[in-house]
Amino acid sequence: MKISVQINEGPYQHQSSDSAYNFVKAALDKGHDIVRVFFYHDGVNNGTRLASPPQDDRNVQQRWSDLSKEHNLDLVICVAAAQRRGIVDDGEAERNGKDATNIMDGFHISGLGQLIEAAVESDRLVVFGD
Amino acid sequence: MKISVQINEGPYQHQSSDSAYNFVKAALDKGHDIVRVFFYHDGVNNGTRLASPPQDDRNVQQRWSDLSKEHNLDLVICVAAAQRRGIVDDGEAERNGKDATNIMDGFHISGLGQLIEAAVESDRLVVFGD
Amino acid sequence: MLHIVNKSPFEKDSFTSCMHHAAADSTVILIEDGVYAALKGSAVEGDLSKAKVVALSSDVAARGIEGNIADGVDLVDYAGFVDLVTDGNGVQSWV
Amino acid sequence: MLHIVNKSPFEKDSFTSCMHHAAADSTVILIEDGVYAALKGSAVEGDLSKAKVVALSSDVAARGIEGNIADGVDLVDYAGFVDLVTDGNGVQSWV
Amino acid sequence: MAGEIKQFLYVNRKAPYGTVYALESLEVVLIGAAFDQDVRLLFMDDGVFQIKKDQNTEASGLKNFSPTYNALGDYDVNKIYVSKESLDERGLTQDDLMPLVYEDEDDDWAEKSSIKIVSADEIRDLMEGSDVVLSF
Amino acid sequence: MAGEIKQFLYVNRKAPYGTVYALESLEVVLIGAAFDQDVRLLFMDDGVFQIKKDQNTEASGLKNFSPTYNALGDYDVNKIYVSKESLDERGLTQDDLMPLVYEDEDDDWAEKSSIKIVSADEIRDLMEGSDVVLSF
Repeated sequence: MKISVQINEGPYQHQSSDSAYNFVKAALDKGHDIVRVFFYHDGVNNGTRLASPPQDDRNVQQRWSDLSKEHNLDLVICVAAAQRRGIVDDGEAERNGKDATNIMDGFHISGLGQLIEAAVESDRLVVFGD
Repeated sequence: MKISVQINEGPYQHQSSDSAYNFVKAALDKGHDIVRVFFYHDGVNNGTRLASPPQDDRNVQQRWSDLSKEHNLDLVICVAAAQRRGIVDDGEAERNGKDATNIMDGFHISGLGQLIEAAVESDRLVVFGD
Repeated sequence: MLHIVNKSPFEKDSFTSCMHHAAADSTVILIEDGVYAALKGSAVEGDLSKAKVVALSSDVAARGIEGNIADGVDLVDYAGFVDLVTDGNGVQSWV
Repeated sequence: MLHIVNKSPFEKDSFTSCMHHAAADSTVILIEDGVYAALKGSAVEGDLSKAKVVALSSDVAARGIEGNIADGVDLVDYAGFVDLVTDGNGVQSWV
Repeated sequence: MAGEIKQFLYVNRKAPYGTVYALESLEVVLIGAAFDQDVRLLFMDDGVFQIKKDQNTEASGLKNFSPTYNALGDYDVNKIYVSKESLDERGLTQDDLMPLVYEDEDDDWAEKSSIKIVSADEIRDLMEGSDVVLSF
Repeated sequence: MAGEIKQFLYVNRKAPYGTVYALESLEVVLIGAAFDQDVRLLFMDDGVFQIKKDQNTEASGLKNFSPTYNALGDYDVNKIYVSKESLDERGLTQDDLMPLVYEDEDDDWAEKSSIKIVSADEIRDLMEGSDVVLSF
């Protein structure tokens, strides 16, 4: 079955990113097709490569990147939400005159239409939030 | 009177940073001494210089930086919380092998002891959170 | 319809609102802090009979309440969570 | 003691818990979504008599409820909020 | 999938300003209106506060996005449901809400109210009849 | 200010794991223990879940930080108050909590419980008697 996932909260502060990650892994294990993982609201903060969480804890941001490579996952960060919160790729840095980027490998920034499209094209959209 | 402020949430997602900013401005206007503004939990995300919020909205992150310059405010970001979430200055980038920084001018990263010290040295500690 | 509740019923209104609006033949899965709604002898235990309620086993274990779960609430793992999402005719999160 | 409540009493438990635990001679200031606790004719209006309750005027105005505030709840601006913090003997946020 | 029309339901349960969900949910609705789907908006629990009239953010420094709800009719988003129980619990009536309207092209562009006050049973039916539920 | 002893009260009202506040609050308590202040911890509302016994995060992938509460006694943090009403409402008793203890240096290092179950009135007095209230 085609499934998309929306994540509304950032890493660590809320469990939503952890829950979504475990859910996506279990869905992949069952052979389902994950159409897209859409990061909205503070969820965009999952896409930073600048975090260094404690060694004895999970690395929420890195796990998504790794899972994306392993399963060719489409991890989309909402551009409007990212601009408010400071998640930046090369294109955004150039457009907005920023001197650095912080996006993690495997994530890409795109528009809200990607969320609607995922909802239309998937059999299920599962929202993880606060 | 000596006042310190703690902010537990990031910009835009919650109003806490807005409320704290308005409170600090009003306290300064009344001649009170703001000992420290301590950014904890997702509050550390107020300290990024990479955001580009919409032109018709307030710039939450930039406002803190500007207020800090105007009043020589001590804006402290908790290092442990910042490491989980990816707020990085030059020292943290070097220590953790990161290829970029995103901290905003006027903020600095330090330990949790700065929160306790502020609480001890201030007459009031006001917490703004979720 | 599968309803997902992720907040404690003592802290937020999502569980109460969900149980008030869910169809009697729907399933409610409690995840994250939502699993506290499954506590035996709690002030909200009466709501559990309004629909079929299950709780995510890993979140129940994390919170140490495996021995405190009300009768009639089944535990499912993430694979079971996925099955509940793909079964039935839709899913709604009470965020 | 000044108590600060910033969440809607319909969504979260902080207002109810605050009013249950605050001393009768303390002041409670409603800010952010907490101002909804001051609504006239709401299901929680009865709690307003348990302590002195004020609401932050800018948050009341933002939410368009200036005409819906219960009798006895005074509005203060941020300058008044600062005065409430520095008066009295301490401050507690019900985050 | 092209051409398939799905029943979208946006469930708005959160107050505006205290958190960003109401604002960023509205941004989704506006973008989503460009897709040819059947869109319904439900305001329940604290979500009913999103369409309270008289919002004025001047003194707060926040952005007042409430006028945008008035534009929903122009985007063909005109099925707006509001929980009666949620209004009652908050001491509100429909008179406290913004008068959201649309022009009915099937009725000589007559201006009609987009708002329908609904019971808990009607909310249940709305949810059960949806293909996609977006929760904010 | 040097030498002044303040009454610190940590008010813990949130459940663990669903949000990070409990974990990061505990980090503040541990750092704060190095300052010579009078420290009290209050667990009320969903905060009582923080010290529920038998926490096991293995299957969730989360970090189990509950063992750290056992170390509080070693940091001279041994005034731990728990709301009776909050336990009751959740169907819990003190037997459901971790047996947090400390060694009393004034009583030949006898092991004693750090936990005191308190009423709403006692919570009111705790709050009113505090110089600094840190809320998580």
